Amino acid sequence: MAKKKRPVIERDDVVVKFVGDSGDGMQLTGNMFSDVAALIGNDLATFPDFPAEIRAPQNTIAGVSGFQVHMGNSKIFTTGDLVDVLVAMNPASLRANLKWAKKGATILTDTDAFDEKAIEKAGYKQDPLQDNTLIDYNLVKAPITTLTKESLKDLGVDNKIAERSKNMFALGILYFIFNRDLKPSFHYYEQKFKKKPELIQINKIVLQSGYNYAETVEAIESVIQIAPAKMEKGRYRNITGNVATAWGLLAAAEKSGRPLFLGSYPITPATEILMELAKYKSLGAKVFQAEDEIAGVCSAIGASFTGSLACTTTSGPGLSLKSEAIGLAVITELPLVIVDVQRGGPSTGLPTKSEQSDLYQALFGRNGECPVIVVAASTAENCFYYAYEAAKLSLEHMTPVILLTDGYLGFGSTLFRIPKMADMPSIKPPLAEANDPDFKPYKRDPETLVRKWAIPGTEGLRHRVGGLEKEDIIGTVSNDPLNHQKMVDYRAAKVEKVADFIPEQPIDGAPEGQLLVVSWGGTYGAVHSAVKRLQDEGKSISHAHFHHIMPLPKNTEKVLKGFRKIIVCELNSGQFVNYLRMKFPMPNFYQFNKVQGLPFMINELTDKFNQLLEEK
Amino acid sequence: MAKKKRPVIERDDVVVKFVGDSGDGMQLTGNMFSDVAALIGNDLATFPDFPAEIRAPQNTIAGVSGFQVHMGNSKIFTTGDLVDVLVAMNPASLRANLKWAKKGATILTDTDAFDEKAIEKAGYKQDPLQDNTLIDYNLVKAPITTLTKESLKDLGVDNKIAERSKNMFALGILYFIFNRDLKPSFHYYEQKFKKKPELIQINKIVLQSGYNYAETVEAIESVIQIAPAKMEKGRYRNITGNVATAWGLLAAAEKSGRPLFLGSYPITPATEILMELAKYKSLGAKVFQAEDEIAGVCSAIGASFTGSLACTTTSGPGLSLKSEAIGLAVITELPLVIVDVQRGGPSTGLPTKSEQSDLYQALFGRNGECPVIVVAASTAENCFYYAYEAAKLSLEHMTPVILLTDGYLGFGSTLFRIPKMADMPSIKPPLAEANDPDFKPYKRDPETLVRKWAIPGTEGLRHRVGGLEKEDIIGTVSNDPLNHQKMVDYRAAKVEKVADFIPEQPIDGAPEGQLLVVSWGGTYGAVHSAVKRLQDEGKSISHAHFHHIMPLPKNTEKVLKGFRKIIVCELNSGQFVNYLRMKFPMPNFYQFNKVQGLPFMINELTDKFNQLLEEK
Amino acid sequence: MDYVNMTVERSNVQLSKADFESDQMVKWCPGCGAHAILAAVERVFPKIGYRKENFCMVSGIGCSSRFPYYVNTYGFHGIHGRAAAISTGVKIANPRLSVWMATGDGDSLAIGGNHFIHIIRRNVDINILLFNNQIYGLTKGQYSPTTPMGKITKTSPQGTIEHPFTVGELVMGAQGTFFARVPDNNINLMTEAMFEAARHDGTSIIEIMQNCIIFADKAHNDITGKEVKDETMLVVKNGEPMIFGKNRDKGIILRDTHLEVAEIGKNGVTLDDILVHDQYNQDPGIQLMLAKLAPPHFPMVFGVIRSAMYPTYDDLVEEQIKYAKETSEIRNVDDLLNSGDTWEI
Amino acid sequence: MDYVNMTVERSNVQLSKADFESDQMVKWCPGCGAHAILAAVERVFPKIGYRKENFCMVSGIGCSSRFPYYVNTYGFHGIHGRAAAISTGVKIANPRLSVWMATGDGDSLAIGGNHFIHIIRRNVDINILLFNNQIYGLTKGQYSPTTPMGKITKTSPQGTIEHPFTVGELVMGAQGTFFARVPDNNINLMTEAMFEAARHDGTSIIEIMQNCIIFADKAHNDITGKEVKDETMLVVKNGEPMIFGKNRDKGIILRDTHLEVAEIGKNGVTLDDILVHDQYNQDPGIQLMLAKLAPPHFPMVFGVIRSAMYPTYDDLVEEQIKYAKETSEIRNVDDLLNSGDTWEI
Ligand SMILES: Cc1ncc(C[n+]2csc(CCOP(=O)(O)OP(=O)(O)O)c2C)c(N)n1
Ligand SMILES: Cc1ncc(C[n+]2csc(CCOP(=O)(O)OP(=O)(O)O)c2C)c(N)n1
Ligand code: SF4
Ligand code: SF4
Ligand SMILES: [Mg+2]
Ligand SMILES: [Mg+2]
Repeated sequence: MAKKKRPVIERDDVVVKFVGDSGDGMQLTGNMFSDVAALIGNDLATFPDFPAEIRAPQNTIAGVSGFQVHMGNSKIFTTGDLVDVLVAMNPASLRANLKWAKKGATILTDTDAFDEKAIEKAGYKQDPLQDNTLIDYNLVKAPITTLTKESLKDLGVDNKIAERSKNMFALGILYFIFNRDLKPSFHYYEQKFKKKPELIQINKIVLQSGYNYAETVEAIESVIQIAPAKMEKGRYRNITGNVATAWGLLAAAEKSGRPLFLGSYPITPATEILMELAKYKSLGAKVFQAEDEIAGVCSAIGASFTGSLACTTTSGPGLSLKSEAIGLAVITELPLVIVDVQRGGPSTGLPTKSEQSDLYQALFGRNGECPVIVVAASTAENCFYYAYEAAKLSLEHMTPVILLTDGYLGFGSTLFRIPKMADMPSIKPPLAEANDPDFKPYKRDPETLVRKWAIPGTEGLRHRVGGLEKEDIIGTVSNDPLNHQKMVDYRAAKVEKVADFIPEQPIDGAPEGQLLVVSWGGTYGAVHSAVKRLQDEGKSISHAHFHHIMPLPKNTEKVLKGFRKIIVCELNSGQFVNYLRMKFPMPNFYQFNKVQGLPFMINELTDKFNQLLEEK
Repeated sequence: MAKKKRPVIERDDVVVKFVGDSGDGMQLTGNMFSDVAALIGNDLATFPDFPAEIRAPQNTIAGVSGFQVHMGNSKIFTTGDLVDVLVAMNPASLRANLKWAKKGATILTDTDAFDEKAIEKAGYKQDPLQDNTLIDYNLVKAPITTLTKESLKDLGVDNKIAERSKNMFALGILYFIFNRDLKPSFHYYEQKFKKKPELIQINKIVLQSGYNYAETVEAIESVIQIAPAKMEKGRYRNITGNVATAWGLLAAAEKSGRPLFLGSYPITPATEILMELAKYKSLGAKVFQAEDEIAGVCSAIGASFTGSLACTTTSGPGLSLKSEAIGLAVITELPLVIVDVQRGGPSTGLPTKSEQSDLYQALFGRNGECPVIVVAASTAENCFYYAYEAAKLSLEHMTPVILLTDGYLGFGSTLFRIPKMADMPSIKPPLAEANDPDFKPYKRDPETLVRKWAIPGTEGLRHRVGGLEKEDIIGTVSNDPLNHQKMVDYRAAKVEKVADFIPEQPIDGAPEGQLLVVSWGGTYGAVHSAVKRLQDEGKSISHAHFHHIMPLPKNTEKVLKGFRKIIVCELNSGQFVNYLRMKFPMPNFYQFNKVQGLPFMINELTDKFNQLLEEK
Repeated sequence: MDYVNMTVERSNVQLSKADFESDQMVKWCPGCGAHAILAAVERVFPKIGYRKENFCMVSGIGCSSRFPYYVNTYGFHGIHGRAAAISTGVKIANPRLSVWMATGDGDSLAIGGNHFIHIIRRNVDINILLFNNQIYGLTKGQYSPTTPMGKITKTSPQGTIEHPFTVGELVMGAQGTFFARVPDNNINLMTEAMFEAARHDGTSIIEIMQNCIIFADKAHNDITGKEVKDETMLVVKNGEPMIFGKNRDKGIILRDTHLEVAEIGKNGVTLDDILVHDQYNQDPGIQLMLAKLAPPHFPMVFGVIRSAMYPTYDDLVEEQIKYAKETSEIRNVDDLLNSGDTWEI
Repeated sequence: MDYVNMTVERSNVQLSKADFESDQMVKWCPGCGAHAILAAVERVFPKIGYRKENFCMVSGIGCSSRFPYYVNTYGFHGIHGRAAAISTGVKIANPRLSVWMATGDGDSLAIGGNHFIHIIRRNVDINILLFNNQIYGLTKGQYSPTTPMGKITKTSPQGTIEHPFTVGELVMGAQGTFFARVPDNNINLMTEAMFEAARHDGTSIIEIMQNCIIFADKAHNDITGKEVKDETMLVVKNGEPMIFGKNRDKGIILRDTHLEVAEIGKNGVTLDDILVHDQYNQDPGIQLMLAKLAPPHFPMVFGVIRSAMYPTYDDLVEEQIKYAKETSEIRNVDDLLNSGDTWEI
């Protein structure tokens, strides 16, 4: 086949998904592909789609591993509903992902992987490359394994190693399709394989061969170009929500002058925060991998008593286990940041899938009257800022804060404009001063109702705290009825008062109208995109996305009152909407819920919104 | 002083409280006193008022132990707001309890205990028996210790033992005041001290001496008579809520044919249920004192899988710890009864005090979408019936049930009309039959959505369940998005469907009117009494007391809609009212809350109700 | 075959491997040591002789804890760390079941440590297969309470600073009555230990040195690897001298207060000097020392190290119930309701 | 006084008992053994020589756990069972504090069992006063994991059917480095053990045989009672032979693989045959056997039974941080944010 110059098609945004067997290196391929997109200035969001098993049997549906990239020439809000380009390395991955491909999507397959056994294992009756299965798509069939091996023949590389680089061959084809420069990837190989120079050569050759091969493929009728996005000037990086969360905590520790302590127990999808923080002992972070979640939170409480910015990270089942201890932090009025990277429940549920079903637990899941601050991040990138905010509120208001993120945010990545620490807001914990003659453990700042933090080792402040009800001001144990009422009220008022220190709730769109769409947490991108689409169509629709959940921003009621209907969209059965119903007795709440371990699709949202806009 | 015949005053109801040092035997005295009242046919309710410490230092306020009895000639609903007769064995107990005495109440004190040291320890500046402290009361000053010793002089009993029976001397005085027969107490001594006959004699003499002495006391100007209450015919006993709960579970086990398993860890105020059940191995109850709360609930889940009526009993902090495991029972759809005897929170809080602040936790305190049935008992006696009901619902609907009681119900006692087991409603768990060829672990009864219970050891039903999301019908592990949605919806619908099997919500009073008072759980007596009082005054007020909380009775909305205003009264900061607000978007909910570790007083309720009735 | 625990109902027919094979796809990584453990269980269950409906398999969470799905018995896949508590409930509720627990070093020694030591202390008659791969597999490679000190893992980039448990020591410190250690690469040793565990009336711990090929590959290789194992593994058998080595010329002797390796034939040491293994010894002293032995100075001991008779919790529950039923006047709930002080109105 | 752990800041002035007395009313029952333990602590703290602000007392829940209120130090009254986890956080956060934990047999061995074995395994430098009264005191008399089998309590009306832990065995099974056992009726033994615990760098467990006068009165009397104690208590001292008895004529010897009581002067036994106590022995073999001894055939062993050197978790944390600070290029969060792949737009 002859090489020919292809027409270049400009696209605003494109969704690409790499899928294959667990061992096929799809995560790496996807990451390299998105790094290059980022480098040329596209905005992007990515999401890995792990199998629930570590290595499920080869060529099975259960063993499919995927990586999705959404890139564009303007701000990217989601990882994309449907896929424009699907790279499917074997029949199982094709079968599991075809439903996500747009009509007419380009599908690149490794024909070598479509042998009888693999086709059968995937559950196909016959070879989908031969029958009508893919008739609606632009199919690129390439014998990728064979070609990879061939490209390395001269080097005398053994077949196994050659086979393992077939993902780079596929990546080369994609680079051709997207008109990408190969140099950044060459540079990457040089960095990564410093100690194994033979691998640098192998990967370079394979990548280049894929690229060259693509030039000869007729099915590739055009190449796609995506212009750089207009982004705020600055230094950028790609970041996942879990890493951003970890870094936000480190930033808050530095800013507040309080050493970071993390007490955690691994749990999907929160483990990466623990693993990330374990790397930064050079920043003084003390990271304690506890024997269980209870020890994780209790060690953090001990460290908080001792003056640290104390944190614990977990997911739903772990938050359940920590609930008793969080009550202890509430009554001892100590700072504590609890990060819950939500996953599918109940119980062990769907550990590798994402949902928003821990909100009830975060708000209400403790014995007694036990209020805490609850905030939620909404993008991978702003996990950094909300982790920072959670720490700031906790330290300054001397009370536990639960930060809700979720598996999508945690594993997904977006671009992150790197802030300067000097520009981050100050954090001023209310430390008691040595030998302060007026120090009383439960004396409160009248404005914030916050008590002072007297750190062990400080002269002249020896005192005792604990889980029994405290006597107002002096902090000794008290069984007095009116004192109990007072302390219960103080603890609630202290949290409510946080509303004086957080921003008002913004509205995206007009402050009054037919329909207000309400969302919170990790659904921001999809809901925003759906609302935008209808706003562009001139519909009377606005969007309020909540980051502060307990307390709610002060103007919340005003925001809600501006609309004839309010629809609250959540990836649960209606937890935030019920919470709003508690607070605001309004008859016009509607809800849109999905509990499938999947994010919202923009279309299902716009359908619902249109329906509400049309109904009386 | 000469003996004289006293006028007999008929009273409808009287509240008596015995208070003294921890070692003074006030619990026993109170119990004996109330048993006699019960025997002559008074209705009654009792409540012990333990110190938080086992034996706080003698003569301190912290060490005061009390026992309150409310008895009357008609149905008794509370243990009484204020006290008619206070027996105070030392200065500290007087000081701690005087605020509960009605103006004009009779106060009996042991003057021997009012020495300088004890007076000072109690925090009095001077002897309250000598100054004006007790001017508003009918004070009966008796040198009880001295008289007790004297009465035993002839027997040559040593002083220590003599001193220890001074409570019986006081009881003798009370028997005189209340015109009681001494025989039942003599009989009691004979039973109790079978093995120590000398104690029978001692106690009899002291009791009689007290009685005789009272005849000579001028301050006792009259004796009180309370006519027997008109109660339904039947056999009666006195029962505490904790014992009633334990027995209700035993009854449900017998009726359902499922052996009882209890996995529990001691915690105040729930421990008595565990201790009580540990006694009935003869009924086949298997009682496992676990190493912690988590092992308690998890062992119960194991036993439930194995075919037992499995239960776990705890209080707030323990419920927190059990929350993860309760989710496991939800997703495995196994019966499990969780009893939460609520106490003061948050955290360790006020462990010996009662409140209703675990409702949120019961409803919402688990990760994921995790609905359970929630019911609440409202009197010591009906703890039996609601424990039975909880077990019945759990067994028949194959889902966990949380039964909420509280410290007041648990420790308090009321009379209990003994039912016949033959009259108790049937309990029919949905057992799978051996070798049923159609058995599928998650196949549901279309009417109830309940799956079958296939018990290990049964031929032909081997299957596996667990905490990962289940595939509809077959019950294998499934990550399928739509299946997850379906199962989440099934679990919710199954619990909602329970509403078809529970009684409608009754209204006490007219079904329409100005004010509906709503309450739930252990506040029944006080709220009922307050409403009754206003109803008797002709006010437009009704009362709906909820026992079924999740799901709510089907007619709940209708009940609420009949009134201009609704006030929800709770011993927390407003958990049930917020739950109702979630369910019913009505603007006319008011709330009355108290978080003091104390029950409602009838007066504070009527004040509030009157205010609402008067306001526009 | 010979005596097995008589509480459990026996099968009338001879069962085979096929009776215990489940229809679920086995989802462990290719090459994972867990596959061999499954094979051993499928081989030993039919031999034990119980009714197949009376086997109950319980687990927590982890790679190892997926085990119940792969065996066709009654099975319960619990939550992380709680398998021992769940098993305890199963066994107390129905002592006629043969309860097997599959668990990992994280599941039973990290989050589940408390239930683990308490089930052992109570001596509930459960057979525990502890897959010790020295790593958290399912969560992808964090160190566990058995990871050797200094090891670099995903949560210990500078090497762990935690002193690991030795499972056998912990078991005996918790008053354990049965402890065996086996490698995942020797199906005969595994099945023998499992069979003995089934026979043992009480909590039986079988520590299986399992390879996690993905996150801690070859963690046990220095001990159980083909090339070294003759010198690094001492397989004990009851009543036999503790001999090892390629030429079976090394043995364990007790000198003063501690164990030593001696070469038979050197320094006057004869076979008679070598300690003879007594797994039934009530006193755990020597067994504990054996459980602790490890290279470089000693071989690691495999096989059934301890198997002492002691009453089981579940038997005692039944005894107390039996006694209560024989002696109590309260025989049904009507009796109970009418017991003590009551009166007629 | 002599060497104490150097991590903790020392006091410039000589402190006294008064420096540690709190103003709170002590609310234990009159006659409770806890009072004596408080007296011992108030006596030993000033002697240890640390700044008074650097003492931190942590507890769980139980009668014993009210301890922090009664000592004037920084104090934290935690939740039931979690004192060890809280203490771990305190010590890691600030290793210059001297952290003391007051706990009960229920608090640390029932609900807190997991944190207990893990703090020991990690060897976090905490001093643990374990009030072993063989009962749940605060909840009024249920059996605990140390209640002797057969004992009738509020939850065991027919007698317990649970085999109790022996604290020393559990400690050593969990790789413990320090274990002492003392009676509550001997303040000198208590203060000596506490002082040694303070000196020991690592987790120090002091099991105090404490009397609960209300719910388990005289539980230890058969061993620590005045009338019997000469024959039933063996107080070990490092470097000294293990002798006991009214006439100090009995001692412990090792015969074959187990310990025995021998009478000096009988059957040719001389003082030289008696085992000499070595608390610093790394190998816990003999120490473990000692911890297990109990009447009727043996005395129970008191004093510091084990005190072995081993790196502490908290020291290793500091070392890794120090090393990382010296070697890493990431010295502040700006460095971190700009590390790795970044680009300018
Ligand atoms: C309450 C809770 N905490 C944490 C987890 C996450 N988790 C699942 S398995 C596991 C550890 C697995 O290690 P191990 O028990 O050794 O099993 P392996 O996978 O190595 O067989 C963890 C931390 C969880 N599922 N639940
Ligand atoms: C989570 C939780 N579970 C249970 C309790 C109840 N509780 C308080 S102390 C205690 C046991 C006390 O026993 P121990 O630790 O031996 O202390 P002691 O009172 O004997 O000193 C229990 C079960 C609690 N406070 N919190
Ligand atoms: S991750 Fe390790 S333990 Fe888990 S299945 Fe794979 S090889 Fe086995
Ligand atoms: S109950 Fe027992 S342990 Fe508690 S204070 Fe009283 S005597 Fe001491
Ligand atoms: Mg493992
Ligand atoms: Mg105790």
